[in-house]
Amino acid sequence: MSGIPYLTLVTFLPILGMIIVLLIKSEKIQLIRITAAIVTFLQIVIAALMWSKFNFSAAGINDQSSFQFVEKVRWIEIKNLADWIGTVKIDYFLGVDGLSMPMVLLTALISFLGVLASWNISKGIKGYFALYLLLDTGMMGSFVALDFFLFYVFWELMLLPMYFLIGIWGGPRKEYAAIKFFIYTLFGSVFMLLVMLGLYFSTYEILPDGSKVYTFNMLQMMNPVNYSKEGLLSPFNPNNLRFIAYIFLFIGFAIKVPMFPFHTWLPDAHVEAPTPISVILAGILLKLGTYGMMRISFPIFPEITNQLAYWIAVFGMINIVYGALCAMAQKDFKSLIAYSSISHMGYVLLGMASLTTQGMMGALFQMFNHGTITAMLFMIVGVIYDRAHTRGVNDFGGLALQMPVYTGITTVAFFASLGLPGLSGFISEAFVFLGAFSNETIRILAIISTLGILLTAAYMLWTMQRIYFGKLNPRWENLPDVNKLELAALSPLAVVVILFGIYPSPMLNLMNTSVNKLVEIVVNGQVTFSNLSALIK
Amino acid sequence: MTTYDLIFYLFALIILVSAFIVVAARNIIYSAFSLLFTFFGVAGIYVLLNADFIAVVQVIIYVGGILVLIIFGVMLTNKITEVEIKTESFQVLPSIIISGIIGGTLVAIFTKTNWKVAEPQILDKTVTEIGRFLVSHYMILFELAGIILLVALIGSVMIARKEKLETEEVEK
Amino acid sequence: MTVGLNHFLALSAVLFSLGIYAVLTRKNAIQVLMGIELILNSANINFIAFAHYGNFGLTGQVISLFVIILAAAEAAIALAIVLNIYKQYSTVNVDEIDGLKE
Amino acid sequence: MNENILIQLSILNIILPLFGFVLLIFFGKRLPKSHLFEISTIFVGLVSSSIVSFFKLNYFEDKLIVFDFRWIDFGNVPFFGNLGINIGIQLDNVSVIMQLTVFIVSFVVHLFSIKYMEGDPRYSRYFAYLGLFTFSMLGIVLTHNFLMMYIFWELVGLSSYLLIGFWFEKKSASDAAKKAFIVNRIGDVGFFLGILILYANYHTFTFSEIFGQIAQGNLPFNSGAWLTAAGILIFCGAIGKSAQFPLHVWLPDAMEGPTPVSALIHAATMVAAGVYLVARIFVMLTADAMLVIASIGAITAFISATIAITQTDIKRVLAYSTVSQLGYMIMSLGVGSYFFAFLHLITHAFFKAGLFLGSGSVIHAMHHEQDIRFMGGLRKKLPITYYTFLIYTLAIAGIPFTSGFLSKDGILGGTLAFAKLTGYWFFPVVGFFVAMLTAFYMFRLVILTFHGEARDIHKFEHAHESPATMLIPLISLAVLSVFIFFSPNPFNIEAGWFYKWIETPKTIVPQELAFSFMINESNTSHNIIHSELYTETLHHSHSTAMILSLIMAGLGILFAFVIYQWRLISADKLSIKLQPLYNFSYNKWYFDELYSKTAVAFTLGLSNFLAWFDQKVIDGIVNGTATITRWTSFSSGKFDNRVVDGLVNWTAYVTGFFGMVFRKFQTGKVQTYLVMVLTGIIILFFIFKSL
Repeated sequence: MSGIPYLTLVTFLPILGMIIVLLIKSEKIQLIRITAAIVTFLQIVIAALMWSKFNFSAAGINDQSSFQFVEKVRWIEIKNLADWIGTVKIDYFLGVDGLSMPMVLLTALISFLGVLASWNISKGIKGYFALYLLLDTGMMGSFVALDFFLFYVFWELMLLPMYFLIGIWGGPRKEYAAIKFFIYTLFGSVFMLLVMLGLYFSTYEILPDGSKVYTFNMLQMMNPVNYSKEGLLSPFNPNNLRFIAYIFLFIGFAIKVPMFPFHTWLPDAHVEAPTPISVILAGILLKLGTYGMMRISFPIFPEITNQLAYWIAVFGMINIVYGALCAMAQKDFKSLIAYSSISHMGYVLLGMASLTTQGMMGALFQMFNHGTITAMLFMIVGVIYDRAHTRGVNDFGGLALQMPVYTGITTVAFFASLGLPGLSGFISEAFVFLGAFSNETIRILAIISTLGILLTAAYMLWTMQRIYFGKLNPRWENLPDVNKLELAALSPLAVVVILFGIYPSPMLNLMNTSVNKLVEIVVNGQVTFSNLSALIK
Repeated sequence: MTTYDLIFYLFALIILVSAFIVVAARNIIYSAFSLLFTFFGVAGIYVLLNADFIAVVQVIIYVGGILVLIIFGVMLTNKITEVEIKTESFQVLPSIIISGIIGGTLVAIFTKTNWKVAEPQILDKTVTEIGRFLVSHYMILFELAGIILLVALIGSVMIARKEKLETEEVEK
Repeated sequence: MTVGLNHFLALSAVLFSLGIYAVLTRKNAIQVLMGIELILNSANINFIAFAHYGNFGLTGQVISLFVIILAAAEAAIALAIVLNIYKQYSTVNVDEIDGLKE
Repeated sequence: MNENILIQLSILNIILPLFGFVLLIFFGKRLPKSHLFEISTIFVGLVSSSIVSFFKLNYFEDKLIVFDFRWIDFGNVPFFGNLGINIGIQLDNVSVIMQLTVFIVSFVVHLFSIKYMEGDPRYSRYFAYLGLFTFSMLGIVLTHNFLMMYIFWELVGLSSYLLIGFWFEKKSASDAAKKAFIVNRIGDVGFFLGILILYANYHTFTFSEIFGQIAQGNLPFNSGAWLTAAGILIFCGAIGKSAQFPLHVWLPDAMEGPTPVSALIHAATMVAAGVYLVARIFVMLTADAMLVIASIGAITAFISATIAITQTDIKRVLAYSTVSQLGYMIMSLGVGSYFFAFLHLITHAFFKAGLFLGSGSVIHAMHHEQDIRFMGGLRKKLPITYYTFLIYTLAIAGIPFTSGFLSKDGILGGTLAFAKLTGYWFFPVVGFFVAMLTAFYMFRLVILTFHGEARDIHKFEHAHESPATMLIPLISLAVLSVFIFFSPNPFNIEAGWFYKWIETPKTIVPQELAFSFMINESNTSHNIIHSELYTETLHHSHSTAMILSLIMAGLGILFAFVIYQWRLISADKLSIKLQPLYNFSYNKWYFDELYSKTAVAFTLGLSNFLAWFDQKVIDGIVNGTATITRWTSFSSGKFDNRVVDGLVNWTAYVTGFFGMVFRKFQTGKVQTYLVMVLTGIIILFFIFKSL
């Protein structure tokens, strides 16, 4: 490790911001907001710097030397006190590769825009921004952590601020939504914790002096050589529980995605959460589920991933079609967008399950695009809700006459969401289908999933028509168009959406080396993890 | 049985009995006073473990500081004029089980584990050494501790005072 | 049976569970605090015992020193809070302060 | 003049309208005359595309000029090596002619719109959308790969959506826009799946590479059935965009958009893109696929022609006639007569755009009255519009000396030859019958609109001839509808340059999958496309077709005059006599009703059901679990109270312990929570102790 610790900076800058915010008197509202904005903006600057220094040909995934900006310091070490504990050793191990770099950029971008969208939060501003910045650290940390324990710590770190942000600043049924979110995700993390400990007690790391210690290092877990002979989750153990562990871990992540049938917390949480929190939730938090699968489940359990890919794709398909159909029936603008999120995350699942480069790349890019597009959609809902204090889709009409700029931006977001070519959503969806269709076993699922394209177009345009077209409802004659602040929050996203729709290579080149490596690991993993006899010497 | 052992058992007995009273006494004043004995006992144990400086610190801070604070707290929050200052317990049964299991397991682990014990060394100049440690190896922690104490001092004053100010405002 | 590391550890374990018991059962906040002090003391005994027998030099003692410092800070703040609660609710019985229920 | 310059000019042509679009979207309101800028970009494009066509057709006649670059790189894909996606453009004779056509029509429509749209509050927005459309259409025309084709395919869909819904205050307009987009999407999904089949096998989108692979006998998934499927699925895109049965329902509704838009998008260019697409994939169509395509085309031509004869809205008549003519072209491709389909595409683009602009002129004059029952006698008021309109009508009816005669005659000849060789007599029969219907309803339209007495005196009084910027487009398109631009001999297209340029490509489908009269590329080295038998049959059918089609057209015109001009048979009485047929036709064969009662109702019902299911059942299970947990804890608490007093054994202890914990699950007391936490720790400890 040398030079500037970019990842530590980018991860803990918000914590620093939180401390500053806490030191500011709660009456100085403007100062608090500006501090939060500056901190998150600095985050973007650092992320952009990292992007510019990123080595596009380094793969990462299971090889520490090709990770970038790696920081590895012994964090917790307990010496060999007793036989059964052994030495406990946990690293502060951060690094990025092509899988996490896009997510880091996304997190930085959305966090900053989320601050702008939070400008008109009116109660408890100090607490709000403090929690918001804490949440930011949790998210960023989860994306850059390479030690499972550290990952888990960041993962849990997100829960608490989210709970309060929904529970205090939310809508009428905020307590219900917050508790539901909290218990649901906690339920998922318990599963994850079990698998984490199971893996810990099955993997050895060999120290330079030749002694073996258990390890939380994800990269070590990806290599079958490091497993102990009798560990519960060790492939060498004929009675291992890897299959069950995979399902547990998958459920843990699937709740976050959220995957059918674990998705019901999402509409509630979205509808009750304040706009910027919905933006964060949909824009970043959901990605953690699929990111976790790609970063942890797939390379650590490649043989089971191959076995279950079909079922992941089935759930992806259900998410796509089911989410779209449910969205069509919603009367509340926000829950409509929430269900559309479910539908769009289905593409990510489908793409991952194809186990092809195109599909995975599509999935990863869809994660990024869904982050930007849905963030935009929720901000759009926020704009209208701030003005009209209602979100009923049928309550509006003719807003295109009253708010032309707003309608223009909405058009971009809606069409991006329904996958119009030239906007970023299309590229990722197309890739997902390219991948899924190339895989013979899930080809039929890909064909059924194309229904999603159709249904998305149908409900998006229907919504568009009901809210923006037609005669202006006289009730809304005095609604002002978007103000400068809202425009500042929305237009960067619109630019990103259009830019990556026309020329996605800057983002795709970031990913392709890593994605290819991941595909190779997963597909070959079936062989390496099944023919273990060769490894035992 | 050496004298050392004897002294250990003595202190252990003091600690356990007084701690039990702390825990079980219904009258809070009794608890507070038996806590005094517990602290003394622990200080004794420290001495046995060749930690004379810590023992002294224990007596000064715990007995002189914390305990006095606690007794103040008791007196400020209970109407001392009422003769019976009794407190109640609840969820006794599960707590007994839990603490029993925890204690039992801990004892079991401690005794069953094969600790890699080294021959105890007797150090003479513990105070000097600790002092040196504090300003060299643990300097940041040491300063942090100072800051924490300062913050705690100010913080507790603030917490206690703020309420008063507000009530005054209300009265006005 | 000569007194060794195990004895100290056992002592601290028992003290610890007594502390836990106090924390769990007492209704009076101050007694809960006392329980916490007991737990801290048991931890300290552990530290020093290991330092003594485990050949770690003085590190254990220094750590326990910090624990004592923390305990002092914690006691001060906790009592301040208790006083505050007393003003607010006119009671220090923990079971009556159940604002978390909502 | 070398190839690079042609490529650069073509790229410029694509970019220019986009530039106009961007400028107008952002600054349209602030710069009052900015639409002129957009029009000038189109004009520059027109000039430069003429240059491109001239040089391409005269100097690089047989050359395929390609320019591409790597757009997306997949890197070193495991098991496949280096993959990526190339995009780029190709210039062949077909694409440069299409490019020129698009610019001509686009330019005259722009010109026409200046006055037509004057005073609209979103004037600049209108021109911006036109620019976007022109850009996307050029993308379709010039692309050399399927992906870009699909991308621009959807983008023309977007501009069509925006322009149909241009007057979105009207519910009917926004409904029509939505319908157009969604119906098109249905076709596009098929198109996309077709592309996926090809990509999954060949890992490329480029036409030439895919066709090269097929020509080497490398079939998708090693089966001819998949090749047929790919062909039909890609054709689905054309079904949507070219409004073929059963997805034709959107086009008549699309007439809600401004009339010049109907001329540009829904008559001349965008809807013809489907035909263009089928022409592009013509070489890979198997016999089965071609039969499907021909059938769809014939059915469409027939259905829409029968609907057109009873419609009363001037634009709807034209819309159904467009659908019918598109069906002709599709049918023509299906029967293997590639050249005539393309010829008809070009000729139809000019005269149909003219018809729409002419109707626009009428509507403009009549103050936005579109119902032909309230028109009549406009010949005197709008002479120039009338005569140009008449020329277009003659062209569409297939009267000699017009361009329409050349192309339509060829198509009918093609179907005849096809029927003779394969025995499918269905196609020529439908073809000739539709030719008659076309002549009939077009002349009905002309007579009702321009001849006779004025039926709405008030509006008639105020009608006046349109200004010059609207007449120039009409006249120029009328000139372009004359035979001379396509062939010096009005009765034989083979004498013309067009025939020389547009060469039917040789099929690449393995011989056993293709029609016997098509010759596979691998079979012969020289330039023969069809078997000799076919060429001969076509030659024979030609004269037969010419005579027959003239008779049919004459009959149609005669009927129209008999019924509407001379009123020898009363139209009203006729409609009463044929009441069921009349209603069936007037209500467009009840397609809209059928769809809204089945597909739409089913989808909406399903979505409502699933939303209910989601909220009540799935979420119900979640909430139910919570309730059950609470209930269990409550009842076990009760149970505990009763039993624990009596039993002092270990079981009771545990029950009591759990009962206590559960009952106080949410007491709000920190200490209870602590009890639970510690219990958890203990349990976890004992679970992991064994590890």
